[in-house]
Amino acid sequence: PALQAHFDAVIDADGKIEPRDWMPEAYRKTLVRQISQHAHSEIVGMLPEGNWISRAPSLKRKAILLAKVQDEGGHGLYLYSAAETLGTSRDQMVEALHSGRAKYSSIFNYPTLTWADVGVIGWLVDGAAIMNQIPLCRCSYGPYARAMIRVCKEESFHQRQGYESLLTMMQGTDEQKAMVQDAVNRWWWKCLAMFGPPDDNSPNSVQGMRWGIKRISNDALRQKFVDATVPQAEVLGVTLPDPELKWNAERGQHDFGAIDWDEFWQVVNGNGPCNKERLATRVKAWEDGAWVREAALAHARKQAQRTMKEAA
Amino acid sequence: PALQAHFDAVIDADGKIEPRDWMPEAYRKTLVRQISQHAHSEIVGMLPEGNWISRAPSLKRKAILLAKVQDEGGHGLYLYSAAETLGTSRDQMVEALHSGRAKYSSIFNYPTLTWADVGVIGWLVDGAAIMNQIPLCRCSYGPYARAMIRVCKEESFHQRQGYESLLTMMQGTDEQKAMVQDAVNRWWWKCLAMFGPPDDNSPNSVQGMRWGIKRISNDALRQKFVDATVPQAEVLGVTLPDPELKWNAERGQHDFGAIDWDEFWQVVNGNGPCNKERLATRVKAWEDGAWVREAALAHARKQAQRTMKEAA
Amino acid sequence: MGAGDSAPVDYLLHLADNALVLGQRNAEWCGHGPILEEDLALANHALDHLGQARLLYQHAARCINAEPAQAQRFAHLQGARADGALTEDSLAYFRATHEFRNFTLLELPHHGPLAGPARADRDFATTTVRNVLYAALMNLWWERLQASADPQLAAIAAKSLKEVRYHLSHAGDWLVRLGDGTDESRARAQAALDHLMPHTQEFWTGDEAESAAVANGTGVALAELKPAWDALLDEVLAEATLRRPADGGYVTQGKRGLHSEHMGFLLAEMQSLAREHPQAVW
Amino acid sequence: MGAGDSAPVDYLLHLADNALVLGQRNAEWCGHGPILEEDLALANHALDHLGQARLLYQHAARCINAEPAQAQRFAHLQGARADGALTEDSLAYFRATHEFRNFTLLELPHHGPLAGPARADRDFATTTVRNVLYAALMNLWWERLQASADPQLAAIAAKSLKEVRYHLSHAGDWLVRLGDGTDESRARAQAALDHLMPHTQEFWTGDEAESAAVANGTGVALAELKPAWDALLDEVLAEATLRRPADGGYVTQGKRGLHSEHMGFLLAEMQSLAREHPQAVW
Repeated sequence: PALQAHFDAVIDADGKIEPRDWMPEAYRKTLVRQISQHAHSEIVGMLPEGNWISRAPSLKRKAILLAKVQDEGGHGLYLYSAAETLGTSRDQMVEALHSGRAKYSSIFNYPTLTWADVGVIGWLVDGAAIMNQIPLCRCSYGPYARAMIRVCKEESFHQRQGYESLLTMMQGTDEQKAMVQDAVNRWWWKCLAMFGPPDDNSPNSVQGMRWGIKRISNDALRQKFVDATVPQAEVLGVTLPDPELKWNAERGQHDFGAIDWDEFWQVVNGNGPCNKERLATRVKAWEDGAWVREAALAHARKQAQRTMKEAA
Repeated sequence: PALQAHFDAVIDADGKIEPRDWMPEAYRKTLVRQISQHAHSEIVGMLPEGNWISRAPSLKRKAILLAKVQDEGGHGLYLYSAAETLGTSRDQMVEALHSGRAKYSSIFNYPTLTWADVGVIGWLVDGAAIMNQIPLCRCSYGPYARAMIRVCKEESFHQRQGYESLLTMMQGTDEQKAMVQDAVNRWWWKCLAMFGPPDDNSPNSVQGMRWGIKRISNDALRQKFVDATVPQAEVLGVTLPDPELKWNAERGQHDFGAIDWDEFWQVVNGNGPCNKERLATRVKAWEDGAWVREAALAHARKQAQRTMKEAA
Repeated sequence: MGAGDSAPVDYLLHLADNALVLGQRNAEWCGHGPILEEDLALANHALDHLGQARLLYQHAARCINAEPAQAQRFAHLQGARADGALTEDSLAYFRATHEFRNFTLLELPHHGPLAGPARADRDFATTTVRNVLYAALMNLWWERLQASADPQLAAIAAKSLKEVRYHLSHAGDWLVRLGDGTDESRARAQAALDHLMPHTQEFWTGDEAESAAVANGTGVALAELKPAWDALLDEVLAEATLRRPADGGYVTQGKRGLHSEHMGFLLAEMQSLAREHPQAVW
Repeated sequence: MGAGDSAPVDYLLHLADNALVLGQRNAEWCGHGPILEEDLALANHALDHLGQARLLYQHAARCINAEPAQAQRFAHLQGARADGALTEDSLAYFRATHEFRNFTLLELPHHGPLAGPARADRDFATTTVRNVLYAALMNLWWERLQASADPQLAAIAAKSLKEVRYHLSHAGDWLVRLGDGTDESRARAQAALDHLMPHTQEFWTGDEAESAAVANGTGVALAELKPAWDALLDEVLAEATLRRPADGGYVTQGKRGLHSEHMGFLLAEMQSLAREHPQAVW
């Protein structure tokens, strides 16, 4: 009770909870789930973009993409570390992912069908992720907030590079322009859904806001994203595939059409184009790599024994 | 002794020895080795050409190549069957190949580096093989001779198709012409070596001729091949890479340069570009396929038991 | 519904792309099969499919060349033209991934679900299950197409039907051996079936090309064939002692040009040499 | 031996192709590595090599553009030109297999000897052994090239040397873990070493490009580096408790454009999109 009061006071003052602080079990559990799933998203997210590393059409773009995917892996590492401060382990988190108990961002359950998808993912998927993550930089849990600051900085860079790649294509050949427009048509609605269900359908959000984990509502973030992105699309010269999208002068925001939540939930629940492939690929990498991890362990033990012998 | 006399009489009369006939053990062993190695050559030979099926540059050429490789597999089947009439089994022969005890034609230890290699293999490798095999159609051992007749017919067809493919390329773009000439440069000398070492270095040939297995000497076949091929090269418009190659009016045949027998023996003995790859690929196919063969066996047994139960 | 109408170009391309892509996949076993006889059988199937693809592409090319709107639609395909006219090779080697109209089922590598750049051994059970699922469909589909108002398509159907009867019986026999063989073979066959069955939902969804073909009497609404396909499948699965997976899951859209991540890699390899020499004749 | 002479174009391309091809292979592990940290390490190595390749290709392109005979020699490379001039991408994406000058060692897939179209899992031991063999060479080679009479090459060497010191220590540490880890890891490492070691014979054979580079002071006769390379290798193999294979066997010739069957497939994938849009800027 005194601990709870102290905890509440820190939260109310927009302070930071650190690993050594007392926290409600539900707060800890929520954060473990959220942070680890964020980490899983970064790792699984390496796959749709990694799909194009070998075929990147110029050395510069290959380097940019490889660096981006490497950064994403690095983000996964920071986030796994942040989650570990809450009393879980990498092996436990990976096991939860591989068994299907833990989720990852459903946006990565779609295939990257063309090179333009890579640029669109940078522009829109990273763009949406950043919009989701900037508020998390003020998250009440210290390690998560600090990880988010590092992640957001790098992801802003990725977003700019993705957008720049699209800009180049939109000044290019007819095939390149068509490729970009086609990619936008396929990804736009899925990116809008990344902000999660409408506020009146999001029960978890309330508690999240009470704990200083969630700062801004799904719908508010989604609206911000649309308003930020529309002018970017105009500069690019692409049409966002929504006939109802238009500026509403009264609201001072853009009106936009209805998201297909049935499709969203289908995919979240396992029935997307790539769900099985993404998870199976991660499981295979883990299982195929078991002998490597065992070797590292065995060698470390041998080294430890040699060191002890020498000390003796 | 009476059996031996009968055997010798058949051989001397250019007759046929059939599976039920008595034959010297050495004759049987020689034939098992030769026929099985011929079969192995057909099977391993599917690999260098099979390398280009997925990338054949037109649907017509893809079909022709696929049919050719399929025919080669079929030749392997005929030949394994012919060898089995001499008291060996497919499993034993495959084991001999995979363990390295049995050999296959060393021409298949070279890589197919370009599409033109496929046409050149048809023209020159099949051409040399046909020249080696036509005399075998009169081989004293019936099953082998009959297999050879079928094989030669199909391989003549393959040779014409390979040649026709090269003719088309030589009437094509500069890149195509260069590709053909480069392939010829790489394969010519290796094809000359296919006829085996010079007669004065071929101790096995003597016994082979005594038994009606080998009809014409290595050097004689090689000479025939050169004489047949030079005009074909002229029609194609390619240069055979031998500065010493020229018509010798006195002999009524072409003179040609010296073959690098050191390189030949190095490759025969395991040190070619693809020896390890060829054998490892066959071994992998066999090992990876074990569960399939076991399933077929298990199912056949179940079927047999069901049949017996029904009959009972 | 005029006798002698051609089937819609996209319908012909759908049929052709199915045949080409499956032929490409089956041919990958050449030299790597579990038994020599099966190496040859798969090569034979691949040759049959390649032959069907060629006839269909040739027919499609003639249709495209003869109709200005279609010729315009494919004007960007400059490779492998003959005197300016589109050929079978223009269609096979110079279209981009999104222009291919094959069922996604047929482009998958011979193993369980994995992302595009993953590497794994080829699995004969996956190949066998896929061949059964598709051959069962084609038996019924070619049979109906013998009555197509498009005479070329009807002729192609008659020829192809003979071939695919053998494909179905051969692949079906293998599925029975695997399903009712060893524990390992059954496990592999069941896993392959669980993986591939959802990809067959795409057979029944219909699309604009199919509707147009049905409208001019040249084609068939595949949904009509589902009961017979179900019956064929249930029969062979029963004999193979395999469990038919429940319906459901993502419905693929390869026939609309929305492929898996595998299609791009398949085409990159298949088209590489032709695209390197776009004006060459082979 | 003029100060400021450029290294021969073929020498630069050999160095660049080595870096590009190994970078391409190491990048294949991205998302598939045995440990997340190693996924990132391999991506990092690949990025370093890609960076080296880019600098070398850019330098080579400038040399080619500046010299009429070379420009003529590469006139057939029409893709990715900038205002008619050759670029790094023209060289990387539009040359044919036989024009690439990388050591064969670097183009091999991450598994034991198999024919081109075979499919198998990726093996981390193969990757590690290859990286050690090559990084050991590059430590010595870049070190000498810091004194190249070609100032651009000397600068590239200085930058690359820092990177490759880390590559060698990282890969060497892993080779020790694998060799002196479990029985399985030792068996895999030994098999990889037995497979790959003969491919290093190509390092020492010299060729016209190397001779020309030595002649104008821009390059190094690699044979001079062999004793030091042997020493580096023997040291890490001893610590890894691995047996150094006997010398001998086929000597590969990738640097002369005579590759394995794997190179064609690597390039088909790598170049596919660029070749599909040869005039596009990305």
